[in-house]
Order: sequence, then structure tokens, then C-alpha cells
Amino acid sequence: MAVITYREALNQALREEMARDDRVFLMGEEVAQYNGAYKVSKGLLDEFGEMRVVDTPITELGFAGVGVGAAMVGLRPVIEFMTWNFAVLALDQVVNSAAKMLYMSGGQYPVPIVFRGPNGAALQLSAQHSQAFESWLAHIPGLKVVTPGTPYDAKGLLKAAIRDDNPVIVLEGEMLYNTKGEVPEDDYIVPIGKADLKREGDHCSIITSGKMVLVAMNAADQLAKEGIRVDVVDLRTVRPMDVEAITASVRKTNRAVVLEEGWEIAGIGAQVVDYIQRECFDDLDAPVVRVHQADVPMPYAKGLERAAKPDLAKTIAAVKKVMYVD
Amino acid sequence: MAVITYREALNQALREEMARDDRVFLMGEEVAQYNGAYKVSKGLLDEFGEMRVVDTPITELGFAGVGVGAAMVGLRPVIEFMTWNFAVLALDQVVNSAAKMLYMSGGQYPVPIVFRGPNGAALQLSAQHSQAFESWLAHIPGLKVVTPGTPYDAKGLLKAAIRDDNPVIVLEGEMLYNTKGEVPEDDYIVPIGKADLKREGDHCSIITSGKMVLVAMNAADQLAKEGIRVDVVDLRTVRPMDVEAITASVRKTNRAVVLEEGWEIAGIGAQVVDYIQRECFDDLDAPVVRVHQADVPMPYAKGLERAAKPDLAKTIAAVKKVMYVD
Amino acid sequence: MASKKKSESPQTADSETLKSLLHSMLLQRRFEEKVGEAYALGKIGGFCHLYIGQEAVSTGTLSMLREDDYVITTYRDHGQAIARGMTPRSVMAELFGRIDGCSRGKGGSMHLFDRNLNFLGGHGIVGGHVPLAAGVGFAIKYRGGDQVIICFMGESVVNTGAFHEALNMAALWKLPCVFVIENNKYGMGTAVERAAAIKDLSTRAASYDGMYAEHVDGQDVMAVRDATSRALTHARKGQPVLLEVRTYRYMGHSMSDAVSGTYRTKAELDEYLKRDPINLFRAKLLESGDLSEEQFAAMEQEIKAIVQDSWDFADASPEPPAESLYEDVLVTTES
Amino acid sequence: MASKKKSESPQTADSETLKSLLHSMLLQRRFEEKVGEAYALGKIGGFCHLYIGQEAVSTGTLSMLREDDYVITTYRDHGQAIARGMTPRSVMAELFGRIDGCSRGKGGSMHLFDRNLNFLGGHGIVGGHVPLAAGVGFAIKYRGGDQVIICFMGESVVNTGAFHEALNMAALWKLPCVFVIENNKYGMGTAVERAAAIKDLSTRAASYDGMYAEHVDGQDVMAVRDATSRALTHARKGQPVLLEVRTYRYMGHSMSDAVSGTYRTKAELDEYLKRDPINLFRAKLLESGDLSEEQFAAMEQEIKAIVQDSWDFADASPEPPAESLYEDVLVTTES
Ligand SMILES: Cc1ncc(C[n+]2csc(CCOP(=O)(O)OP(=O)(O)O)c2C)c(N)n1
Ligand SMILES: Cc1ncc(C[n+]2csc(CCOP(=O)(O)OP(=O)(O)O)c2C)c(N)n1
Ligand SMILES: [Mg+2]
Ligand SMILES: [Mg+2]
Repeated sequence: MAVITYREALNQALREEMARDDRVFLMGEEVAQYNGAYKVSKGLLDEFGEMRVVDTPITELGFAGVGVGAAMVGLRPVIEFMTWNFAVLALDQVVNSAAKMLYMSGGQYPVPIVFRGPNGAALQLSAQHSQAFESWLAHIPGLKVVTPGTPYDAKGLLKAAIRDDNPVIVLEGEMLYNTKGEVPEDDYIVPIGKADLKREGDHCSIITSGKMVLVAMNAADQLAKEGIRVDVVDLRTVRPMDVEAITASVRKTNRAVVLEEGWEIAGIGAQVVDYIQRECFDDLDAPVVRVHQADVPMPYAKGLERAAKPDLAKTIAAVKKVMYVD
Repeated sequence: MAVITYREALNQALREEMARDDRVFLMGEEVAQYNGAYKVSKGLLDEFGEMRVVDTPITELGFAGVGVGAAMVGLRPVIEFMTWNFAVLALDQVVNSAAKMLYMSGGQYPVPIVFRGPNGAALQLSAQHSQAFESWLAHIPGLKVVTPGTPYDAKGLLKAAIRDDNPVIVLEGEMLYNTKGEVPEDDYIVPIGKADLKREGDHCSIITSGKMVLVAMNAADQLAKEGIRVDVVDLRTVRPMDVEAITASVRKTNRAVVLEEGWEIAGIGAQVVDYIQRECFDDLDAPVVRVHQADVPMPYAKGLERAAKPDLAKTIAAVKKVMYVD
Repeated sequence: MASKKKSESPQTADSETLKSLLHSMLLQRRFEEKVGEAYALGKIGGFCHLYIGQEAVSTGTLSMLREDDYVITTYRDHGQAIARGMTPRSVMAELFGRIDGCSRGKGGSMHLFDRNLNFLGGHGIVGGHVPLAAGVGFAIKYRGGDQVIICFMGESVVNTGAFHEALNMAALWKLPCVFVIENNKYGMGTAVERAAAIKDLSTRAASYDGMYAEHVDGQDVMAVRDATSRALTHARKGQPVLLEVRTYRYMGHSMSDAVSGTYRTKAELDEYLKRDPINLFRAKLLESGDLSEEQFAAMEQEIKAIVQDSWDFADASPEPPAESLYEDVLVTTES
Repeated sequence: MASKKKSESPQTADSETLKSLLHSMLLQRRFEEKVGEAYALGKIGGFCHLYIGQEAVSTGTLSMLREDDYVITTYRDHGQAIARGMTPRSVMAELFGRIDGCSRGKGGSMHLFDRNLNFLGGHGIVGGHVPLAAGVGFAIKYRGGDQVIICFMGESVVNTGAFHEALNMAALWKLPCVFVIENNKYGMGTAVERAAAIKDLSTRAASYDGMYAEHVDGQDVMAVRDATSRALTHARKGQPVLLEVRTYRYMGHSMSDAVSGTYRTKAELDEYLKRDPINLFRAKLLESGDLSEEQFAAMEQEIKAIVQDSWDFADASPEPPAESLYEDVLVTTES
């Protein structure tokens, strides 16, 4: 299998789906002439032309709505947000138009649209540019929300998202774009709603997704050296969540750490905790421990930013805490 | 003590604080000439004039930002959203300006602002007009979020919010405006961040806030008839949350139901569950049960809407479930 | 239905067409009067915004539209729904929250949809549907079609960010969109001049190079048809249009708002009532001989029956079954 | 600092003032060149947007402002910060993420703030700060003051909903705001004409009755002062102003964007380099005799030292202490 970057994987997914279905188009800021702010759409303008790879003005609310309107009448838009921070401006269209159209119309108007772009923090971009919105998006019925953590999952989930007849949110990561992994040449999709057990162990479960998968895998490596074997459950989709995968793992390990990029309060991790305590009440040998961003806006200074982010050390400490070791 | 409506209580709070501090002003759609879409601001234009009670165009993003700008230079705006559904359009200003300004500026620019208005469903307003956003707002560091459930709390919390030097979100309820309760004539505030044990019992805790407090109290009444005594913990503030009040109750009752108006996934109730399992792991005799809106956009039809909402029957059923009765 | 009389020149309308225009307006009026009754009886719940007084706008514009064109509007959508050809039955059943409603009882008054008529819904967030209209225009252009979309909006919408963003893109990309401002002078209790820093709303088109703009008397259905005809010519060539139609609403903002007294005077209302679009047009047709008093009486009778039938139909229609609560959240998709 | 030379007539500027204008521009330029070096060395992280080429805008406008006026801007804020009188030390320390930075190391390049100078920050969400500016204008009016706020923005901002909503309110309420569009021809890689459906950006003021509008050559600091002077006169009387300043950025959009090659040609860049605002103004002063070559050389030396000092200062400043992570989230409030 070819080893490619997460960025290339997304690019392949877009290219293949656009070639497969001429109703699919890509729209967003700098996606065309500039080849994407993060180069995810590299080469697509040349290949598909300016009607299908469309640069927009800086009007997140407006072009998100343009996407929804186009989807209502049969196109299959992929709307790129340069980052999800800016998509806050567009949430009315995501939440009040895309997510509710099918329901409000009594089933008449599906909205086959993808909203995608990098979510969460990169490096030293400070408060307004370093926010992880998976909890907000997962809160909303009518949406599906996927959070690929590897190139394989990125390609497979984006392809699934584009083929899905519902609004699907794809949360990528600026810090993930350069990460590499094996990706098949063949056409494949990763089913939305299915978690992936990325590492097997029997001492503790780490339940996570997106950018934090890498952190969890590193933590698993480190812990293995100390003889601690962890399950890494990569949710891959945070809405709808694969509750069975979570409970299967926790029933085996009896201990869980929930690792997420975003803030704590009403975070997606809280929901995972709720599923666990509800389904695995008698299986748990210790309270579930969560790892997440510090409850502050993201600071600029390098050291403070590092302290604010969930990371390897915090994850390892959490596993040890839940295992009552050290 | 005078018995007045929740609406009047809010009106008194606004009037008293505007009289107390001439930096306080009220701005929003229909707040002035029309006396408020829900008449909360009745009489204020006449009393304080059009510079302090300001009708805006329908531009939630814009006037939320106007409020933040005014707060940065020393005024103390109270921004009314006709409902929080429309405030989705303004979230960029709430989240990226109000909540982060103090931090980004290294402490130089506090933003003493109140964003208030009715949250959640009323009756048959269907999907776009029936959303409860407490989970979204509580997720954001830099904000405080209060959810008064009674006239007393409404007045006391709104007054505290206006006097607070931070951005405070006040989530009211259209269905609450006509409810009545005792409210002192004297100046008082309800401290932000303090829960209130609204009913004492030892069999089970119901942890709730806002509009659901009434539901919980009704449930408590009903259950009492069957000999089931519940604690009703009214959080009153969902950020910062009074974790001690929650754990004190659960340590006593060993069982908890978490009742919220909004959707389940990453709801504020999930966070309450997380606090409970974390702090009261060994105290719990049963998994915590949550009651919340059905995981669908709100339907219009009366029967469907009723089925979608958290209510008395569902709350009673949840208490019985967590107590393993029936 | 009026929508069958599509694309004729507004000037050469024959007697038949003229009568169908009157019929369309009168049907909307009587239908909504009935809606008012039903609301008072609690048969209809939630927010309910009547269109009474503005019927020349819906009928005038939509009577010029082709079947394959698109329509999108706000929560004040009963009039356009009926003018577009939705049956009073399906609209009334929706308002009653019943399974035979056009949105299966899930949408209610503010969210009327009909896929068969390319009626893309009533929308509840002020300004929110304007970008959707641009998106439909984009899709038309994407496919190389010559349809247009008409996007109705209240005059408050011209102050929203969504409006500005959408119109900029429509002009930039030359989308076949006709943006119709129904300037009924008030957004809830706020007079237009207290919200929009511009007197002549259609001049906001000056911010978007290449956009065509007009304003027209919205109480005169033939004038609206005329202006729509010009608008459609431009839009079909890919030149977006901003059309301000000056009208008035005779009822309160919604069923819970008084008709007059707070933000407008009874005297003002009375003044505008003199230019009731239906009365004006009826008088015109009577005068021109395109309509007789007997024909009008018959029309009233017929419409009365249609409206009563819609009530009976709605009343007899079942409530949506419990399991439908969880339907239509997501489409089952095969990938 | 240039900000001391406030409120003089742009026409009667004396030699001293003229030199201080040049000083201000040159300081910004050399400071940012140093910032570029520091970025390359990893001393500065995150996004970093240089202002090089646009210095006549910051200096021209802010040199006309009073101390009690307000300034707000975007993430491209180094130039205005320095033109307003922030010390190179406090700015550089902020860029280095240190405790002595103007925002205590928490804001970084995009979020420079200085309360003592009424410098209300650099803001990162395109368009997001325009409503804030209207809010400051509102507060000025609320208090009956005669200050103004200058709100800088890139030309992309004129397409955002926030811009439209804010300008409508500013016009409606007659707020003392000067909205300065720094039209540097590109928003990242998007040429203005591919984003804004309008050639002459300042004509967007036509959508807001009563707003005063102008456009001016942004490479000519005296012309900018001139236009600002007129703008301030209007704004202090409560007439908001939309001022388009036509300029050019000589560097890439941010440190991670190439200077030319992708979306603009080297030839185009070279053409604009001929109108470097600093070179133009220096030549003018040399010609008029307001400046000698020796004086200029001395100025360069002085500035070089200031800039080096800012680096040394920043480098020596401590990182913010660990506990500051949790500071400044909320103010401790007594109610
Ligand atoms: C974004 C948003 N803000 C506020 C409201 C509440 N609201 C509903 S209709 C309305 C007035 C709209 O007036 P106009 O656009 O003139 O339309 P009209 O009702 O006159 O047809 C308001 C404020 C809303 N639905 N959406
Ligand atoms: C709402 C939003 N969308 C996108 C971005 C990403 N972004 C940052 S700057 C920029 C271009 C802005 O161009 P312009 O307004 O012309 O200012 P300039 O950079 O030229 O000074 C973009 C797209 C953002 N910061 N905010
Ligand atoms: Mg109106
Ligand atoms: Mg620019």
C-alpha cells in the first residue's frame, strides 16, 4: 500500500468523488486558484475547472448557505471552511438549515452536503484560531460528525461523507495534514458510525478520536514499555457514536480514559463518560478519567499553549490514575 | 413578599440596575418602542429614554458586537436576543470577542456584558425556534452562564449578571415568563455559581436547572405521594457549576437523575454525570439516568412535540428507574 | 392555479388570466381569514404570520414563473404557497399539524414545503434563506439551466449580514436570482426607517455591480407582474435582480400581535386599507368588463367551499404517528 | 511617536512633523523586517502578517488622531500598533510570547492591545471587529463625547455580513466611526475583484444614507492625512465615514505565504514597489529640504538601535509563568 499524507488522502478522496459524480463540487475560501489554504485541494481546479472548484469571498455564513441551497436542488457540495473557528459564523446555516431541512420539510428535502476543514489548535495561533468544536457539532440532531485521525480514515470517511445523503461534518486537523500512513489505491470507504479498535490491550481503554488518536497511540507505546496494555478505541465518528465499541472495550478492561482535544464542560468526552457509566456501571473498577484542553482560551505563548493542550504526558498520567498506579 | 411573575422579576432587575448605574443600557430587537417581544422591557424606554433602551435592526451578529465594543470602553450593556435561536448568528461575537477579549489582551479588556433572552422551546414553534443552547454556551471558557428557574432567581441572577465584570449569559424561558413566585422588594442578588437545594429528600437527587426546575418540583410532589423523597438540586448556574452542591446531594441519596431541556449528546447533563461519577463513584447505587429532549429537531405537531420534550412523566419514570422501582 | 399561467406577458393577459389572478389573491385572503379562525380555536398553534394585504406580491410574481423555476420564502409563507399552487388542503393540514400536511405536520405555518412545486420552503431565521436562494441560483448555473429562483423576504432582511453576503455572491457569479423585498413597512414593531439606514431599499443593489434593481407598487398585481417580467428577463440571462415591492400588512405581525395601536396608528392602517390589492383589482376588472358581479359572487362561493373543504380535510387528517418523531432526522443512505 | 502630532492640519505640517511621519513609517518597516528575521529563527510562532508596504496608511491616519480617540484593527496590526505609539519593546516581547509583551504573551502577533493608548486590539476573525468599532462609537455617543474610533480592515471585509450590519447601524445611529478599508488588492490569494462584486469599494457607502465616503492613494502619507482630516471632521459630528485607502502589501499574506508567484506576478509586485510609501516620502522631504541625507542616515541609525533594543528586550523577557495560564479568563468581580 502507498504511504501518503493525510492531506494527500483527503485530496484523493475529493478527486475520486468528483470524478465519480459530477454533482460533487468543492467550494470555499482559497480552494481553487490558491490550491487550498492548507493545499488539500491541490490540483483540483486544473482538473475540474472553476465551476466545480469555487473560490468564495470571506463570507462563511453566505457560502455555507449557498451549499445548502445547492444541495436542496440536487448538487452534492463539499464546503471547505478554512478552519472551523471561522465556521462559527456559519453555524446558523449548519444548524438551522442543513441539519433541520429534512425534518422541517417532512422528509422532502435531504441536504447531501459535506462541511469540512481543520478543527482545533495548530501551533501558537492563540485564542480565536485554536478551537475544537466537535462537542458543539455532535450536539445537533440532523448532522453526522466524523473526526478522522489517520490518512486511511481521512480518505475513507471523506468519501463516505460525500456519498452520504445527509449533512456530514468532517473535522480534520492542521497538525494532521502532514502525518503519513498507508492508504489503499482501491476505492474504499470507511463507514460512518463505526469506531476502530486501533490498539488492543486489556488493562485500560483509551477512548478518543481525531487528532488525539496519535496521542493515544503514543501513550499506548509508552505504557506498553511499563507493561501497561491499553485498548485504543478510535471513535472516528462522534455522531452517531459507536456505543457498542466503547462498551465492548470497557467491559474488557474495566477502566477508561477519555481523551479529547476540546474543552471539558459538556465536551464530547462527557458524553462518552455518560455512555460508559450507563452501560458499564458494574464493570468499572475506577471512575473514568478525562483528558482535555485546559478550561481557558488558548494562549499564544509556546509554554502556556503546551500546558493548555491535552498531550502524551497528561494521557499517560490519566491512565495511571485510573489504574491506581504510581 | 410580593408575588410577581418571572417577567416582572426580570423587568425589576433591569429597572433597578439601570437606575443604579447609568453605564447600564439595554439593546436588542423590539426592546424599546414595542416594550419587548415578550414584554420583559416594559416601561423602560419611557423611564430611561432611547439612548439607554435601544431598538436594533435584525442583526444579531452586529448588535452583539456593538455590545462588546461598548463594554470594552466602559459601558455595561445588556443585550437581549429575542430568542437564543437567533443568537446562533451572533455566536462569533459571544465566543470569539466577548469570551476571549480579557485573555487575548492579557487582562486589559474586561467585557462586562450580559447576553440574555429566552432559551429552548415554547409551544409548537417547530425546529428553528425551539432550541436550548445551554450546553454550547457552558462549553466556552470566558463566559458565565446562568439559567434561572424561578422569579426570585431570575431577578437575583440578572442583577448579579449585570454587576459582574465578565460576560454573563442569562438563559430565560418563554414558558417561564408568566410563572409566579415570591420576590423580595429589597435589593438582593443571587450569587452566580451557587446551586440551590430547592427540595430536600433522601431517596434520589434530581439535578436540573432553568425551565426544568418546575418539572422537577412537580415530579418531587408526585413522587412524594408514592413515598419517594427526592432532592431537587437547582444548579441555577451551569458555568461555573456548583459541583459541591451536586456531590453533597448525591452522597446523601446515592442516586441521581439529571434533567435538562436540551439534546442529549454532549449536553450539559453529560457533564453533570461526569462530575458525579468522578466525585461520587463509590456512593452511587445505580447508574445516573438522564432526561432530555429527544434526539430530533423539534417537530411542530402538538403530539410529536410533547413526545419530544422532557416532561413530568419522563422525569418520574427516570427516578423510578434509578431507584429500581416498578 | 395561477401558476399555470406562467410566462405570459403581463400586458397581454386575457380575461381568463385576469380572473385567475383575482382568484389566486382571493383564495389566499379567504384561506387566511379561515386560518385566523382556526388559530383562535386552538386548531393551529405556534407562530402564525398572516399575509393579508400582500397578496398582489405573491400572485403578481409567481404568476409569471415557470413550473421548473424555484421559490423560497420566509415564515410568512401561506400566500406564496397557495399562489404557487399548493392545495389549501395540504397547507391547512400542515397548519393543523396533521400527517397530510405538506410537511407531514413537522413544519407548521413557518415551514411549508412542496418538492413537486419547487417550493423550497418557508424559513424562520430572518435572512437565513437568502444564501439558500443564491445556492439554488448557483445550482441552476452549474447545470446550465435557464430557470430562476424567486426569493421573497421582508424588508428587515436587507439589514442582515446574510443578505449582503448572498447578494455579493449572486452578483459576483451572475446567478439567476430574483430577490424580492416585500416592503410592508414594518418588521414586527419596527418601522423600516428605524432599522434600515436607507430610504430607497432597492438602491442597496448599488453595492453589487451589475445587479438590476427596481421598485414597484405592491398593491397593483399587474404592476408587480410587469416588474417581475422585466426581472425574469434579466435573471434568466444571469443578471441577479433586487426588486422592492411596496406593500402593507393588514394584520398584526403574527397572531399574537395587535393589528394596530402600538407601533402604527389605526389611521395609517385605514389609509392603506383603501389600497387593498384585491379590491383594487376587482374594481379594475369590473370596470374593464373582464369580470361581472355574478362571476365574482360565484368566485367567492367557490373559494368559500375550497377553504371550508381544506378545513374539513385538515380536521379529519390524523395526527402524525408517534414513530414519525424519529423519522426524517436523517435519510437512510447507501454509500 | 507620531501619535503625539495629533490633530494638526495635514497641510501646515512643519518640518518636525514631517520628519516624525517618516520616522513612524521607517520604524514600522525596520521593526517588521526584524520580525521577519525573528520568525525565521523560530523566536516568533503562529500566524504573523507583515504590514510592509502599507505604512503610509497607519501613519497617515493615526498621526491625525487625538490621544483620547480609539483604534481597532485586524490581525495585521504591527504597523498600527507602532504608529499609535506602542513601544517596539512591548510589541516585540508580545511576538516573542513573553510576559512583558503588550498582551502578556497571551495574544501574539494577531492580538496586540494597549489600554493606555486606547488601542483596542488586533482581531483575528475577518470582519469580527467592525461591529466592535460601532460599539465603541455607540459608547462615545452615549457619553456625549467628541472622540472618534478608527477601524482598520482589509478589503475582503467589505463582503462580510458583519461589515454590512455594523455600517448600517453606524449610519442609522450616526456614530463617530471612521471605517478605513486598507485595500491592498488581495485577501490572501484572492484578488479583490474575485471577491467583491464592486469596483469602487467606497461606493458601498451608498447603501447607508448619510455616510461620508472617499478613496485615497495609500502610498502617499500626506494624502492619507488629508483624507483622514476630512473624515475626522465628519465623524466628530456624528457622520460615519467609509474611507478606502488604496495600498499594496509587499510581503506574502503571512509568513507562510510566498511573496509572489502564485496569485500575483513578480512584475506586478515590482510595479508597486516603485511606489514604496517610505521612498516616496523620503524623496519628497529631501527635495523640499525638510530632511537632509545626514538626518535620514541618523534616523536610520536611531531606528536600527530601537529595533535591536526591542529584540534584546523581548529576548530577555521571561516566559509567562505557568500559573498565568488560568489568569485573565475571568475578572474577579465584586457584586
Ligand atoms: C435572525 C432572526 N432574528 C429575529 C427573528 C424574530 N423575527 C421574526 S419575524 C421578525 C420581523 C421581520 O420583519 P420583516 O423582514 O420586515 O418581515 P415581515 O414580518 O414584515 O414579513 C423578527 C424580528 C427571527 N426570526 N430571526
Ligand atoms: C471569518 C474568517 N474567515 C477566514 C479567515 C482566514 N483569513 C485570515 S486573513 C484572510 C484574508 C483577509 O484579507 P483582507 O481582508 O484583504 O486583509 P489583508 O490580509 O489583505 O490585510 C483570511 C481569508 C479569517 N481569519 N476569518
Ligand atoms: Mg416587514
Ligand atoms: Mg487585503
